[in-house]
Amino acid sequence: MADMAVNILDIAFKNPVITASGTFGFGREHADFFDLSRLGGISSKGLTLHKKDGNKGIRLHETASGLLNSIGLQNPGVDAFIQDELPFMKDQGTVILANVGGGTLDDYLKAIEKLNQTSVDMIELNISCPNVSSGGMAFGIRCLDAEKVVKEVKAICTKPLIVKLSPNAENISQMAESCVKSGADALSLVNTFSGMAIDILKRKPVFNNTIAGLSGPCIKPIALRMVHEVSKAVTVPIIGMGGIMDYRDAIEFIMAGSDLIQIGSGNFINPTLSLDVIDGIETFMNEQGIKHLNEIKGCLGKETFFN
Amino acid sequence: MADMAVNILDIAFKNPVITASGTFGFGREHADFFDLSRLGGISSKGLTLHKKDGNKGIRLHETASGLLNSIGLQNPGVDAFIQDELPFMKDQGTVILANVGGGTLDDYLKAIEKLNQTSVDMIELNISCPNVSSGGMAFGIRCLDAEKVVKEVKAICTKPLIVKLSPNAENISQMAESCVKSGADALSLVNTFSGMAIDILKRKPVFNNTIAGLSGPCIKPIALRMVHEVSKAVTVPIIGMGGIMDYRDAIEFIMAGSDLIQIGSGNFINPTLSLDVIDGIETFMNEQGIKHLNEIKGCLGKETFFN
Amino acid sequence: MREGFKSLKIKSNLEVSAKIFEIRLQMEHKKEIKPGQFFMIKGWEATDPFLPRPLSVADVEDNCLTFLYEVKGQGTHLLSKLRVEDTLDVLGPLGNGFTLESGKKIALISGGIGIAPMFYLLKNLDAPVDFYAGFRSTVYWMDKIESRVNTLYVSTEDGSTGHKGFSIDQFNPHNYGLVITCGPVPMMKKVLELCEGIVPVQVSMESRMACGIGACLGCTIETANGIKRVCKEGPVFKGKEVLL
Amino acid sequence: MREGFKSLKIKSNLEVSAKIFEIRLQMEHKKEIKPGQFFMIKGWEATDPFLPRPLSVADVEDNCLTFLYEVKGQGTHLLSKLRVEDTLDVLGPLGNGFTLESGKKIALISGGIGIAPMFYLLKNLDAPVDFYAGFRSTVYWMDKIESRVNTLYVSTEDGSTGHKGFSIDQFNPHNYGLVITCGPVPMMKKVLELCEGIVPVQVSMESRMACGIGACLGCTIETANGIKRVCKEGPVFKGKEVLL
Ligand SMILES: Cc1cc2nc3c(=O)[nH]c(=O)nc-3n(C[C@H](O)[C@H](O)[C@H](O)COP(=O)(O)OP(=O)(O)OC[C@H]3O[C@@H](n4cnc5c(N)ncnc54)[C@H](O)[C@@H]3O)c2cc1C
Ligand SMILES: Cc1cc2nc3c(=O)[nH]c(=O)nc-3n(C[C@H](O)[C@H](O)[C@H](O)COP(=O)(O)OP(=O)(O)OC[C@H]3O[C@@H](n4cnc5c(N)ncnc54)[C@H](O)[C@@H]3O)c2cc1C
Ligand SMILES: Cc1cc2nc3c(=O)[nH]c(=O)nc-3n(C[C@H](O)[C@H](O)[C@H](O)COP(=O)(O)O)c2cc1C
Ligand SMILES: Cc1cc2nc3c(=O)[nH]c(=O)nc-3n(C[C@H](O)[C@H](O)[C@H](O)COP(=O)(O)O)c2cc1C
Ligand code: FES
Ligand code: FES
Repeated sequence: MADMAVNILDIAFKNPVITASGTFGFGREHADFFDLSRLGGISSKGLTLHKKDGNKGIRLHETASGLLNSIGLQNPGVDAFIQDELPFMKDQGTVILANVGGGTLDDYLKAIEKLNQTSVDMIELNISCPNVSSGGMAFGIRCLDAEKVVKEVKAICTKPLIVKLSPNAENISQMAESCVKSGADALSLVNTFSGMAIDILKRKPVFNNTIAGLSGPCIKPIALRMVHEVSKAVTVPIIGMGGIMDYRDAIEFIMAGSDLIQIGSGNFINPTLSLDVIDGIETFMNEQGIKHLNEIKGCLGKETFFN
Repeated sequence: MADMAVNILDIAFKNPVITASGTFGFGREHADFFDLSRLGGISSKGLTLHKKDGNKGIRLHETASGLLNSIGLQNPGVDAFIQDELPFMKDQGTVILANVGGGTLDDYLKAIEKLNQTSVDMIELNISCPNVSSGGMAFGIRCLDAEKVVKEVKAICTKPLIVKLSPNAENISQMAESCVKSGADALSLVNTFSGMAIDILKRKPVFNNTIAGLSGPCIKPIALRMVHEVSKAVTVPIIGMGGIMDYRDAIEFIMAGSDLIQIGSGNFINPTLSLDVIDGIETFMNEQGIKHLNEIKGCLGKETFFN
Repeated sequence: MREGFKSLKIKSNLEVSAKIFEIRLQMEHKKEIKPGQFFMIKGWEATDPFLPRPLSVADVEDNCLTFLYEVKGQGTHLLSKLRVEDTLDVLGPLGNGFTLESGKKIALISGGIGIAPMFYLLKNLDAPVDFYAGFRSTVYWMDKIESRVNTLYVSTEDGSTGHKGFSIDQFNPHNYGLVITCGPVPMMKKVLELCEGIVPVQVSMESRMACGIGACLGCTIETANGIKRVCKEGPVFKGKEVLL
Repeated sequence: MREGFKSLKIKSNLEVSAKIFEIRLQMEHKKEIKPGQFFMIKGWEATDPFLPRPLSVADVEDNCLTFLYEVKGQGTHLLSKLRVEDTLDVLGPLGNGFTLESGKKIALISGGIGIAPMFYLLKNLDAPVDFYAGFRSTVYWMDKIESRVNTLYVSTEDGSTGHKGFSIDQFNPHNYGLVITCGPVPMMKKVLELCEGIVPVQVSMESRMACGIGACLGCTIETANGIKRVCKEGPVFKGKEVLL
């Protein structure tokens, strides 16, 4: 019988399937549809030190096999999260990742300090947020910016620290190496790709910010390549994601080197998609005689790249 | 009445629609389906100094709203092109771009020297090919690599020189600036994104090279964003592409700052797609009272970016 | 636990007016559905179109669920091509629905396809109702509505049926104890202006949606009481709350 | 000029065996179609699935074009859901087709859905033919074929019909002047080995395709005479040319 359990950083996941930040709220809505204890884990909506209202104007735009979003990190702030949402989440019987977004480095640090005091299992640090001191460019684009924020966060973070990489990074494997060197205990990738859309009748960008984040199956081939590259560059655990819509996609990410996977936009297409993926992985393992996922994790062997 | 004509670098295009390199051969196959003189231009299959057989194994893999390809620049070589294909192409009554791929810098230069002597209208320099001296990484990833090849090519190229950018560049607007600084007369973008796919039953990458190039509507939101960014960074003419499937997509690329557009994978879905796009642009211009495309080119105004 | 997406058999899918379709689905068992609630629907299997589409409940009769929809883009186009024997995936009912009040005289004001939730609402109202229905040109579902209301005011922009102009031209807010409206934003805005300080209004709002259940924060609108999710706190809002 | 994609009306789309469908289309006018040629078909409107799919011509009768296909993945699954009244977009005929020779005694050897091009071929052959048809379990189209051949050799892997084993078990290359084969690569490889130096063979090859017209170079195979496009120089190749 297949055993789907995965242990990383001394944390036990029932199975490799985590619901991705920003696509699953704090679990309350999906809890109406299924028993969340079936999940490997849940990553919270991205949290900031202070409450954020998010972006104005259109926030969603469908593209071919994908979705552009410009939510703008709407969230109740870390204090309200700890008080109102975390107790509910911790009751669900699954691993809880607190996904932390930021504005300034200082905001990141203050948010982490508050989360240190809680029962959150892990921190997932989202470095795709704009770095005000770097001209609005995200911390996650250039290695030097990322190193600085990861180092400082790591210095004070008492929880296992996952750094979530942006696919917009100049060089994804160097970025991965920089983050690990700076103290990341694990990496998750990918966040959304910068994309845009234009309303040709209005002759204006669809989004107030012009740029929005692309997710969904459209990005899967690129995300998978990045996970594979990163898995060759570092030895820390990897949480792979980007367009996972079924168990086959999940297995591809595991074979490309992921210890765990996350499901994002797929939750919108079907609120119980993560269950289908879990069941599908189990069936696949049984059919293929795979006892533990580490038998297939990163099983592609040493490959060279043609960039 | 709408006038779709576009003039760049003293070359007159009937309309802004060019068929993209590698998706239209040398025009012979599509000439069976429509009169190629209707096109704004044709970009040839990527040419190398010497004949290339291309890659072995699987060359195509369908993804959600897209296509991974690993053709490997199969082409008859520049001499055979000049002798066997160019006369036919020049007879079609449209602008002919010779797309040049390379292996080494020296191969690029020798190929360009041969094309200088011909009736080819423009050179489109594909810098996404692996740069042997840079460890197999493409010339189009790092600005310094690109500068070197563009400078040397420009020094000997007697035709208008379009440099075709790779979306895998570390920083697309810096790459654009570097290429223009080094002598590019125009830029075209995007080439395919590095992506991959895994055969989960075989536990192997689908492609012998592991990595393949992703094209099609799936990449459109990212390609459009890159074209927009580049159009803000440089003042040379821009040829935009990436997932254009209808006139609406084409208009988006023009509004994002493209002078001309190219249609790639769309040619596979329908051999006469480029005609539909041309007709659609004309109808749109008439309906919207647009007399010349420069009324809408780059019409989004000054936007700031949220990376 | 609530049900996730369910595949329902299509009983009929008919064009009742140009680009306006009525689709009837066979539910497996009775569901409690409030007027003004909606379903997320998906009539395709692959990932383009990617997202499900929200449609308001137009009628429920025994185990038959009816939607009334206008073909706008690719999603509704694909929906319009489905036929008897095909199935449609639906998730719901979702959202809050209208707050039904009895006793008061009620005006329902719709514009175009905003009529979709009104018939099922009407069937559940225990009060005298006047109905103001505006259309661009051709009218639909008037026969179903006429027998259930006090007075039916029909208007078309081109004057082809009823009053030439807008549905609100004939509407006097002082005659009612409650006004419920659904339709284009400019129309609903006008209704709110007319009713301000005179009579309470309920408006059914639209917004682009991804999840439909409150998880993505993509469908939010700004209201007088802060940011609200149309799919969860709405789609029905109090008139004095919304900022149009 | 050749026609681009054409929308053809579906006359029928029936499951003739488990996962094997026969679809019949109404052409507007007669086309010259050679046995062994194929069409690119598209039975969906959006961009997922992205590429059209190649299907061999299984029959042409008056203005009716027939394909026989096996449901493998999403494309053929979507195809199987189309019904009378729906349309299918087709591009073709494409490729070279079989080289018909008269006089010689011919063996046709198919495995599984490789039978697709064989019936139309048979109708166009002016020679005595023996047919070797192999299936995994259930057999199909045998009734259509039986009356047109000298001898029909049916085999199934599970022995449920005819010989238990493979179609080539009963085949003797010395009896024929030409052999034509279509089916799984291991089978065709075996045919080529058996026929080597004895009788010429024509094989119908498969490859993943994007354009279907020779422009993308995605469908190439290596042959004794260099790299060839299956869609343009093929799908039919001389046995001594292919390297299986
Ligand atoms: C709660 C709710 C209930 C609705 N009930 C009905 C109904 O009963 N009948 C009906 O015909 N329509 C209803 N709509 C609107 C319907 O959801 C959209 O018309 C539909 O999603 C368009 O899909 P499409 O693929 O055909 O068009 P698309 O190609 O997606 O879009 C066509 C146009 O519609 C806009 N659009 C896309 N999604 C939405 C959206 N969710 N809301 C508003 N505009 C959108 C796009 O910007 C574009 O301009 C409702 C919307 C909501 C939010
Ligand atoms: C010239 C030619 C003629 C053909 N004629 C017929 C026919 O008459 N009847 C019939 O049933 N099938 C025929 N095929 C095969 C048919 O095209 C594929 O089975 C079909 O494209 C699969 O599409 P799908 O979306 O259902 O499966 P997918 O999900 O695309 O793929 C399912 C499996 O098939 C493989 N595959 C995908 N495309 C091809 C391809 N082009 N060739 C081979 N394998 C592929 C995939 O790798 C995957 O393993 C023909 C193929 C060619 C090249
Ligand atoms: C609507 C939406 C909101 C998101 N919000 C966050 C967020 O707050 N923090 C974060 O790290 N990632 C966020 N993401 C990114 C996802 O967690 C995930 O990395 C991305 O969507 C790719 O996975 P997918 O293709 O499965 O959706 C968001 C994605 C979407 C679609
Ligand atoms: C099969 C295939 C072959 C290609 N070959 C080349 C090539 O030889 N040279 C080149 O510069 N680009 C090549 N491209 C890239 C296209 O020209 C184009 O940049 C890319 O496909 C993005 O556009 P699209 O999304 O419209 O296809 C190829 C693309 C495909 C799909
Ligand atoms: S649609 Fe996701 S929160 Fe409303
Ligand atoms: S499928 Fe494009 S060359 Fe054959």
